[in-house]
Amino acid sequence: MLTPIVIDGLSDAALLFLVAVGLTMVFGVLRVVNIAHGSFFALGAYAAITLGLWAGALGLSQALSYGALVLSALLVAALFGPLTERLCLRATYGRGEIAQMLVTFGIFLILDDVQKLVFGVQERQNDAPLSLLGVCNLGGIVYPVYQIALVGLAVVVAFSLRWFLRGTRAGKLVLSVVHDAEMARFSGIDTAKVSVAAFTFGVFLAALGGSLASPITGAAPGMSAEATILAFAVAAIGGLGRVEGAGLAALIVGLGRAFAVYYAPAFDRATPYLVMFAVLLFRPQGLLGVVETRRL
Amino acid sequence: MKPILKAEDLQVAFGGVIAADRVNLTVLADEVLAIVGSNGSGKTTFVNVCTGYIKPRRGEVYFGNTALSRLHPRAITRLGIARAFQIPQLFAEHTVLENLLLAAAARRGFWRPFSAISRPCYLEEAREALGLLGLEGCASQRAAQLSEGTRKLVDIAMALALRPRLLFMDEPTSGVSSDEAIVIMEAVMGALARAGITTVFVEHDMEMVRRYAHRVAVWESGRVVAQGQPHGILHDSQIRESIAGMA
Amino acid sequence: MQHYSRKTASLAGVLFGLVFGLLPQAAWGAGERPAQLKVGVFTFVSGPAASYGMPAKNAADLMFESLNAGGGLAGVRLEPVFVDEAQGTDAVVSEFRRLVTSRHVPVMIAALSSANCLALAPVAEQLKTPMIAWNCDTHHLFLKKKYRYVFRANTSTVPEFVAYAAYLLQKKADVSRVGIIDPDYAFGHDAAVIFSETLRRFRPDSKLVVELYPRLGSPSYSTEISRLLAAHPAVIFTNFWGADLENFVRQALPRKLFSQSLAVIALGTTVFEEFGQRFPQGAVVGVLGDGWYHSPAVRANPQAQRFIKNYQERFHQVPVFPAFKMANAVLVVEAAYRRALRENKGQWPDSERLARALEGLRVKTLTGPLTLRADHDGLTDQIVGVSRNVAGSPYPVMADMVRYPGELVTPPVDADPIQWIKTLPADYLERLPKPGSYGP
Amino acid sequence: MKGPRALLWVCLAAAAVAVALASPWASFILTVALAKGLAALGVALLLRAGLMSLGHALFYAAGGYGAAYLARWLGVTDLLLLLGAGFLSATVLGLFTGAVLVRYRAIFFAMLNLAASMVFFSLVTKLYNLTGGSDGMPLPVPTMFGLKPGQGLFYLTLACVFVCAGGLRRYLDSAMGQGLGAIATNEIRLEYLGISVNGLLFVNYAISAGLGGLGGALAAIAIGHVTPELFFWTTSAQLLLGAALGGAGSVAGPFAGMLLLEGVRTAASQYAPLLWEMAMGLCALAVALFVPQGLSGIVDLPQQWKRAVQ
Repeated sequence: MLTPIVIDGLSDAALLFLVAVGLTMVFGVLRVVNIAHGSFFALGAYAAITLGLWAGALGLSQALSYGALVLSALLVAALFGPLTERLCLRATYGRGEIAQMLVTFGIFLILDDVQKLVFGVQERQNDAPLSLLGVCNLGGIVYPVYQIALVGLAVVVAFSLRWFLRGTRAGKLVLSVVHDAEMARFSGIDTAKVSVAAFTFGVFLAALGGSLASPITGAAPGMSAEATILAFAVAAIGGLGRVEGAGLAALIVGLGRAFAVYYAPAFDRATPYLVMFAVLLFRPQGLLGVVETRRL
Repeated sequence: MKPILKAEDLQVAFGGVIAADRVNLTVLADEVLAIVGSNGSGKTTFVNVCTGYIKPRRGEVYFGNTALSRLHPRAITRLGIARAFQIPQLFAEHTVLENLLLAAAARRGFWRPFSAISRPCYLEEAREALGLLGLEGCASQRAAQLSEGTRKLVDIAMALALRPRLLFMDEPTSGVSSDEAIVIMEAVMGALARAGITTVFVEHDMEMVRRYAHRVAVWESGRVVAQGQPHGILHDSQIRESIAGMA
Repeated sequence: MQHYSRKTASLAGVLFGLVFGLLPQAAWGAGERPAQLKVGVFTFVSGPAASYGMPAKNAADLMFESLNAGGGLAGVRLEPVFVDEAQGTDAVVSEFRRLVTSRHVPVMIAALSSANCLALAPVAEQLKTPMIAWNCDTHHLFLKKKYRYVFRANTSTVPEFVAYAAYLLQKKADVSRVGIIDPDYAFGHDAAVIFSETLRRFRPDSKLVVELYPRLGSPSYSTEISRLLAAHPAVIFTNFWGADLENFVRQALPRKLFSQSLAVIALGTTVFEEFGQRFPQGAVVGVLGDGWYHSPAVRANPQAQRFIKNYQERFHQVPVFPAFKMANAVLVVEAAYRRALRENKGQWPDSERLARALEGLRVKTLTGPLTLRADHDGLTDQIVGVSRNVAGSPYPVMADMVRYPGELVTPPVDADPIQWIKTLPADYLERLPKPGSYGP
Repeated sequence: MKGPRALLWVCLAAAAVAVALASPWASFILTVALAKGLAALGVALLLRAGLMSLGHALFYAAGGYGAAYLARWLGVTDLLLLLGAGFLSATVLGLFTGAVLVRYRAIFFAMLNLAASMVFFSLVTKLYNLTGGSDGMPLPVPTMFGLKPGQGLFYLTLACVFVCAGGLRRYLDSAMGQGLGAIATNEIRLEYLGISVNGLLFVNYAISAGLGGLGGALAAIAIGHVTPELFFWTTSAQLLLGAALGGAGSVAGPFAGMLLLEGVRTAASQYAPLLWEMAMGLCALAVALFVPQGLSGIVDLPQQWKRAVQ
């Protein structure tokens, strides 16, 4: 019984991580609490499905639908990232969380209707990526290979993000802005450019999460609200702004939910929030968050 | 003179850094004690421990017979110990008068949901505290708009409005031009003397120490290495050397 | 303090503006024949439930157009006024009130969600405005409360899910080990009780080995599917719908869940088109009523055929059963007006007369007969069958169909439904028509 | 300056009454909007202290459910008793959650409130037999001393608004009220004035929970039905939006904000029924970007523009 629980927990964790990682990155870099995060997640899913279906309709190789997953995330990021940051978010910097929440909530509401107008209200799906890889048998239970591969993909995303932030010049630039925007400005870094780039990258991560999840989850109205709230829970548990934290939190929530489904189904739904409540009570900064103390 | 505050065997460490190492120090009633020492020697830490911002690892601070180390800053404040800060801590969006009104209300009965803060008795006290430091002119200015020197004065005025028995001031003149510093200190020390408030102040400027302190305690690496009259202490060459790096 | 009063003044301006902007725009001349008949139509056009609400909205558009093309109601044009149920219960109630009092809408087709039906029914009663529930099927609606103005143009959860259980029992399927996975709300919980109680009435050995209620709108059912696979039930019952159903089926298909167990996918017909021939074969499916677009009754009905043709042409989809439920509800409104006009010698009915005309109304709908019973609940037949791919069709059809007459699967007026199930006569199953007896 | 302000409030009340008399639906929507305004006023109270609650739907919903349970268990239909039940259940809940949550600040406060409300949302949806699940629970048509009040609910709501707004106005002028703003700018100084910041927040949290409960109960009685949706985070976001739209600067702000929101939603569902979300979103964006102080900041705009031109 333990094997399927762990496997299900891991694959759930992979999805949760992909939902949350963009949110936590954007908060870490821009200190922006992005309620519209779920909208970008959903747009990524819609775009991936639409592109995949087009590829299918054009008679292109089905394997191309894997490429469509990444391409669609790039498209969504290129289309919405700079636009949102320049037009809406920039005006809120330094005006506190309340203005940010208002702006991002506004964007969330608008994008919800945009989605409806563009993609309609019927669920959309393209499970070519899911079925192409076939299935495997683990511990007597059949799983789609894609679902297992997603765990690997999540790990890859986590480590490439870590490598990007710590190992590349661009990443270090971003981190220096996180660390001390004032200082960065003095040392000649164009923080405005970094902000656009970082937010666009965050949108890319959100959309990538949606597109990678889409073969399993499909895309349907209501998806953005769900994604936003889960992303918040996972990011808060791990420590807002901490990529590794999001990974750890996704693992805990994913495994917790899997165990709940087996042993306490009444609580599976409340699991992320109960974990969040419990963690924040004892570590308000989240599992891997850092406390900022004030000097007198 | 009677002791009013007594620190016994205080020990504070942040990670591996010792910020207070077996500190024993007594503050006497009605005196003005200056704390001097180089940067990082533990002066502010001492103030922080005495006012409850930091809990000591070992040792105790007594205010009269009350042990302070387990108390919150607010409880210590209510015992009659007030504090002014190195970086002025004001309510930036309130006017100067409103800042002082809050201090006056805090002393006289804060928890009255339906009695206006601008009651005459609070107003009178707030104005009085402003008057002590010559701040009447900026009463209706927002705290955020004040110059650094005035902010320092308002910060001290708020501490004064609490009518404490003991006042800690952490570098009252840092960040202020030396001309301004003299004016500030003259006003503050005069007011304190008139009100009869025991004062402990952390100071870098030896001139200020020489002028206003009754007694000096010299800090080095978390220890009190010397204490006594300003004249004797400030002329000791060894001590001058040890605090030379600070000014 | 000066600025406070200036602020208050400006706020007062805003308030005044808002308040007068919201004032009713026209006076109401009651009694005489109106220039047009407005009909409030409550459905989901956004949010997750829109996948059901939108086909219904489309259907309503078509039905009103065709009614108007045929001269309207005794020369009066009909005009639908749509309300999005996704705005939340308070807004839905508010819109209902606004439509009645400010826009003089005399009759409502409301609502899709059970929560909204339950919330709107007392409002309809208070405003004395006839309300025709078109999709909500909670059997609690008429269980304890008696309404004068509230009617339901479709059936409740009880006949709907008794039918699936009866179908399994008649087919002598192995129901010893049953697994249930339903959405986590009243519809799912009620269906689970009704389905399993009916099985147990005739097969006391039938055991529930796993019972799962994942939250509405779950993106992934992986863990639940693993649990179902591990529990090896002989029958898996689900009344998922919309995106949840698509997700569940898509995620369960490659994992062979439906080849391991016999699946009862109650609302499966709604996703036939999405899945095409990949839809699990031999799964028990149905339409929660008789709204199957390919049933013999529908094929024999030229009006229904026109409706389907128009629907497919305009929306490039087949009309799933929520579309039929809405279309039939529009027909109920039409029939009620015609009856009221007839019984009042052509005088335009007020809401009271309209409500009386709805009492005991019998309507020949697009999909079969519908009766509004004494408790105002709708009585229609239940069509159940199994999914089967046939040559020449891109998606499965319902095979082995049965059409259970409404009065056989519906508890009598005022009966406690669970008690009624528990005391069904021993020969009940024999009295029902047999699977495969309906249609080709 | 007391005179003109009081006069304005009286005018407002007169306008509201006139509208309610003109159209029964207007009295309904005004009732709901003002009830939500009460809850938004609670949210705005915490906004003053710089705290943003993303979970105040918890108390709004608790007020509604409290009233619904009183009706369901004891068959009570009296309006004042139902209101009392809603107010009390939310306040008690506020005392418990507040005791824990006032230790947190900034985004953590927002998140924990969110978590608390979402736990309740999950449980209320899940415990079908106890709560009616997602179908919710009905509330009876209320009576007042045995009589059917009809429009009475609207007047009662209006009375609640005036009592609460007036009380809060006075409260905000007190040391405790001024202390709220002080929390936003400098907690440490407040502690060094001998004031327990968490104690002060706790009191305000309880007040804001009570206001939420009162608003929730009034709205629930007007609507006649409660559903778990009330607990969902989008309800919280709406209350927050209303408070921020109105601006936390004056007690009338949240009411104006909520009226505006309801107005926009109503207008949108009349003229563009498929795009009401977008209308509300644009509204939020416009206010956040162009009127940072909310509606109560509109009066300052011409001055700001003048300054900008110069």
